[in-house]
Amino acid sequence: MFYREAGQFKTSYKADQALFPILQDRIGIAAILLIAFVVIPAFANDFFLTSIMIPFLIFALAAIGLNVLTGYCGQLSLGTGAFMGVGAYAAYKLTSIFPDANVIVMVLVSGVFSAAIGAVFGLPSLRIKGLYLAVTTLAAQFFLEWCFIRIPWLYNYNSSGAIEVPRREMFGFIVTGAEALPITRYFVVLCITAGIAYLMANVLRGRIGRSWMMIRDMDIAAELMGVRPLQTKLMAFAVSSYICGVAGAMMVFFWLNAAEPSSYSIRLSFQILFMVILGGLGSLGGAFMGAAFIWILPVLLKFVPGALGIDIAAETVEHATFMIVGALIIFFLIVEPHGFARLWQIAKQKLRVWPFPY
Amino acid sequence: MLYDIFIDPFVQMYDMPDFFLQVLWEGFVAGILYALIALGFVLIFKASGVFNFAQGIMVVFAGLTLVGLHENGVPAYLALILTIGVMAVLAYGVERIVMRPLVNQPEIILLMATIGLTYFLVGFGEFVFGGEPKQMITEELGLPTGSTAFEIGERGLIILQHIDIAAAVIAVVMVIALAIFFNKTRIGRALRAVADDHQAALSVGISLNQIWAIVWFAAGLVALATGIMWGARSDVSFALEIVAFKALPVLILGGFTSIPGAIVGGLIIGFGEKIGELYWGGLVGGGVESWLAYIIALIFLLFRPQGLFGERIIERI
Amino acid sequence: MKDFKQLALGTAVALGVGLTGLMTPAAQAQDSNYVPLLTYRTGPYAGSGIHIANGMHDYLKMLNERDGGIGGVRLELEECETGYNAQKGVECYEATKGKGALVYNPYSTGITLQLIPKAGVDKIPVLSMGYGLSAAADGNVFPWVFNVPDTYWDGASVVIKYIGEQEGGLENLKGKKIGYLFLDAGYGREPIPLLEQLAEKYGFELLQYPVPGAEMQNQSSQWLNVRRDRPDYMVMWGWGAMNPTAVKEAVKIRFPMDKFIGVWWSAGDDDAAAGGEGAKGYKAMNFSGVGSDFPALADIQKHVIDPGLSSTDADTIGGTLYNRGVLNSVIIAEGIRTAQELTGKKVITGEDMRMGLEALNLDEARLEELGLKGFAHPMKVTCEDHAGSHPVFIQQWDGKKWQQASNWIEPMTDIVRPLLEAAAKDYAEKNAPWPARTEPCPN
Amino acid sequence: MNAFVADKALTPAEADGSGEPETLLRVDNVSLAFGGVKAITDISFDIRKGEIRAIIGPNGAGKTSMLNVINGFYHPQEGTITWRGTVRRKMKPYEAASQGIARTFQNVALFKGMTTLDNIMSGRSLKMHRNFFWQVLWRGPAEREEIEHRKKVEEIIDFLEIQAIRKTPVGRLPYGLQKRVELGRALAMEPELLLLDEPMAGMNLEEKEDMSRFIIDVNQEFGTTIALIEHDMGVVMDLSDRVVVLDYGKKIADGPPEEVQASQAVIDAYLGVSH
Repeated sequence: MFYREAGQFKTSYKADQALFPILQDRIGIAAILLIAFVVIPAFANDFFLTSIMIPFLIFALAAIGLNVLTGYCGQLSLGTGAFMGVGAYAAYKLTSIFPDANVIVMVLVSGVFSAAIGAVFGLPSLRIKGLYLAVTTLAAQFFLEWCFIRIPWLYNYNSSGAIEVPRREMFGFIVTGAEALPITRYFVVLCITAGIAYLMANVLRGRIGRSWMMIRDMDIAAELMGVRPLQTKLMAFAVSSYICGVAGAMMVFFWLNAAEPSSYSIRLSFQILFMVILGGLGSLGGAFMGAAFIWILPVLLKFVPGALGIDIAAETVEHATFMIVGALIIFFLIVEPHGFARLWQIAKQKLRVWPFPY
Repeated sequence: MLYDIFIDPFVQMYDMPDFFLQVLWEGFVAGILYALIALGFVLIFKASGVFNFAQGIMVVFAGLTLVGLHENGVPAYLALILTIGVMAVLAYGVERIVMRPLVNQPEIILLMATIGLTYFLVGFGEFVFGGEPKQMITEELGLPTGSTAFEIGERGLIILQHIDIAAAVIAVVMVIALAIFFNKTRIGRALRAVADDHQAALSVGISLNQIWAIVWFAAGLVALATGIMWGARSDVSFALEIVAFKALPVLILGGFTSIPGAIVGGLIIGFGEKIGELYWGGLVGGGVESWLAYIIALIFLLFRPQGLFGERIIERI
Repeated sequence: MKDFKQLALGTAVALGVGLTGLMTPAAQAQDSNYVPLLTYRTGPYAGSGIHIANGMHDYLKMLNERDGGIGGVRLELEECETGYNAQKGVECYEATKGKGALVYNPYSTGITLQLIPKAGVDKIPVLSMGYGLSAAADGNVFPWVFNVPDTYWDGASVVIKYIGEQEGGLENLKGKKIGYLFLDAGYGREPIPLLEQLAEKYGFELLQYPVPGAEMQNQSSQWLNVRRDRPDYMVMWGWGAMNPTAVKEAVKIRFPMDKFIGVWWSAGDDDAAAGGEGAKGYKAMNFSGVGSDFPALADIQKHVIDPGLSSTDADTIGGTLYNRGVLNSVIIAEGIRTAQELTGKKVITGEDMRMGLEALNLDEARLEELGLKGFAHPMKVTCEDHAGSHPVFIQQWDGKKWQQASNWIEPMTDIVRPLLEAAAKDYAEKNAPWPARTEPCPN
Repeated sequence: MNAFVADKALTPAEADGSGEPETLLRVDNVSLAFGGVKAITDISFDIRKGEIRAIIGPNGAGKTSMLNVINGFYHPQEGTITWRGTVRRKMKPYEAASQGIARTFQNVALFKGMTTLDNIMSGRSLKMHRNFFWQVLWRGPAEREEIEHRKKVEEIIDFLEIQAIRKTPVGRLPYGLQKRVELGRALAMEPELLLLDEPMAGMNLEEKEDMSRFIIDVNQEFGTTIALIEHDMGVVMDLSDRVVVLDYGKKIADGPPEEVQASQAVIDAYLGVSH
């Protein structure tokens, strides 16, 4: 009823291959962009921007990165946290080596370093598959984490052992450092995330995206169709790590302001993996939905009782959060193993036939 | 530099044989503990194809329950029995609430579900027993606590902790008990049948649900034993969960479905890690233990993707 | 299954609704002083964090119950759980700063580092008592950060000085081997430059034993190394589950416990108790009182614990970390009191609080007034020196509880101070343009 | 339709109708073993350009292994394979694909998570060349290339009469249609040699007729050489020009259908005379 593609005819392959071929989807995406670019900046307070929107967008980007690798190319990785760390440390080094360069360019360039590292740790994927590969990516996770601590050059020999973000300006706005306004940082993060998401949507609907999915769905058949497995997998590792690296760099530059190696620990890897799985493997929209769920739900659980005047001890809330998040993860996996993306499709289906059940 | 890498470590081993033996012993004990955690993984993977990430937290949870009950005035042995009961309830609950609805899902979904279970157990365990680390009730359980020192020659000294010896003995007993269980009992045979082929097992009237509940319970028992041993070495706290990751490289070496593989893999990782850290770790500033095991496993995999005891994989289409 | 799906969709919708609710936080009442407490009672460091959190909470709560707050204004306390996690720390900060927070005590080096640059912007001081960034002691560079009574470099110099005393003079350290066991993170690495400098100066050999965070409970390699290297003394910079494990391992290899000295964060009662009988003799630095024999602690018992206003386990009162938390709250309370005196206001702001902390002068008489005679060394903050390099004592575990084992030992200020200033300068340069101090000095 | 009947001009030998047609692929004395188990023993045969060659034999005869050897998935321990007159070195499956060998699989090996359209588009992978940079931008060259190949894919979709399921994920299709999509995917590669592994297994009579028609059309209209494995003897005898019969990894007969049908060895193999 509300969501109907009947009557929308495509007259060219070009129109048929558009990202959002259906009118309602185009309206929907326009509405989301309007909310993101206009409504939220106009009405949100600092807490909403810094503690909800900025991390949500950064995590969504990281989830897109991991989704490229796991959701589209079928290579399970538990090293996301470390690849994000590579991006963060690379961006930090770049900004201190080139203090006058544009910080956003540096953040985008930093991804190149994590792409290279990611490709190196992707090499075993030619011989190792599935859960075995997942365990070998743990090698990347723990080894890189160790490097972040042990190579003082990476953190400019700071006595604190952490990386701290200096103040940088762009077009007269302070974009990084403590003085940067949440709204400025929000716009930077939003533009980068939305931009990369759009570019990835392009890659995923073309030849390269298809070759990743071929490897995922049936690697042997893909090879017999002329897809070079190593090249294709390494490219997925590199692209995925690039995106994760940019997300990691944004995490420290536009959100946390300072980071220790433990900020990029195995827990972060799991966090991102959850977002990808719950959002839906192989779905860009799912990455956003998964990030929203995994990041925002605990924040809500933590602060909403207080805001409503319900007095619960802080640690009880934390314990309850763990239990609820854990239980909901299992619940959603049982209900719909294909994640929120599939739930969304079901919802669309319902809207299409409404008010009839079928 | 080359000398430091290729010669000096061996010179050291030769110069201080007592110390080398001590290193081997520590490696052995660590290996046994890794193997015990890996054993829990293997049991569940064999029977249900689930890669149970929650095994680490089950170790903590079991230890915490035991100590927590004791702190609340339950006598040690009764607490032990009650904890076994709790693990049985947990196994039944997991089978009923998590495994059964998720049957036939891809392995990554099952993996995620066990991580979800991990979150839940972390919250639940802390909620019930509090987050502060607890001391294992080693003595109350009648486990030995002292140590024996062997003095060799002038300066030679080897110290063996009694608890470590007990850990080794208990591990061996558990493995033997499991072997007997698998080979001699009806349920054990059913379990092996399930491991071979779910469909075929179903068709000859084996209840998968029952088998799953049993393996989760068995894994829970292994977790309890691990929790007691590791708790006695440091203490029972949620930081232990991370140590449990070490079981993963062990599994890679031993294969996901092989019980002897878990033991041998555990020992290789245990020895490799200690020897690597003590004789070569210093070259890069030490603390390499956090990743050495994974790198060993990774290199190993590149040469033998099927694991130590796995059969050569023939790809078919 | 279909119902499940509807339920799932419903959950998603509810999530969205709740989200919009968060966009408008409740306004804060203006008749109280708001003190957020960033604590952690969960996660791998909960073992240490719980006692600190209890101590901090109970003392401030006691002031509310006994005196009706400070200067007649009640304190509004809010705990926010960080789990020692940097992400959650920032979240707690953002959630509470808008409510008129007076001061932050992050109890995590990682969170402290994140807050340091924000403090000056949001005009809320950071009080990292005996942790955090050592360089922050330079008040001219870091007007908004306070790390009384000591920095880690002070602590490291005290340890060496103490070891020198044991050996009959610092000159006797020549040729000795001192092992340094530390959590392999910024926290544990910070003292290394100072220790290296002292090693060079006094001719002892410094052996380093890093413990990776993930391996806190798996230290047998480190201690095997210790056995091989046979250091004369061991110094430890540990936290959370690392401490009890280290003590146990030391007992295991039969290291002489009276030559094993922990930093003040390795001084918990549980840490030492884990080693059982064998841990007898283990030493640690401390700057807060030992035991519960202080009138203020009795007041806590009377006004907070007995009426059931706290989750503190009564027999942990007087434990080292509990007392540490109490001392932290004493400094907060005195900061507020001083700020009230300086400004004449009752309800103060973060900026007033900064003045109050900078003018803090906790002398002998004041401590006695507070019912805390001998609980801490008198401490004074100046505009230049936000740590103060106050004396520290060594305590020793007698198998049951801690006993004071030395007099107050002055840090080697002459060595530490230049290092601090250089580090502060370095920080400001690396984070250029770092704002120059414009805040007035209340002294 | 002529869009993908490219360079299929008849060879001179075929054109003047004299002599033997060109040999596309030759298998000489090939043996393959897994561990101790011999899957193929000393087999030789050839595939001529433009013919339909059938490989038959009882279960476990080594037919699929033979196809796997031909497209480089298994490497024989002994023997050589000659492709268009050159002896082939040990190579990877994707190299076989780029030389023009396409195949379908015994158990449908479609990309389950992708739609019919994407599956067939995946057959065009080797023909598409826009690199990552253009792909990211999409507008311009990458989009043009995509549309150009989409047209060819749509031609295949028309040919196979599967327009209605264009946007359906293949996992949801019935078995018969999946087989058809798989054929479409192989055709999209515009192969020289098409290997079909039991294209009609599990089909009903009607579906088999459709599939037979497609195979003949492919062979005749596009001139594609086809080697197929099939159990349905009726189909094999009708379709194929020549038949090679395997049993226990050995070749027991080779020749035109009638000849093979009459061979005593073949009859024994199928009726199960003990060895």
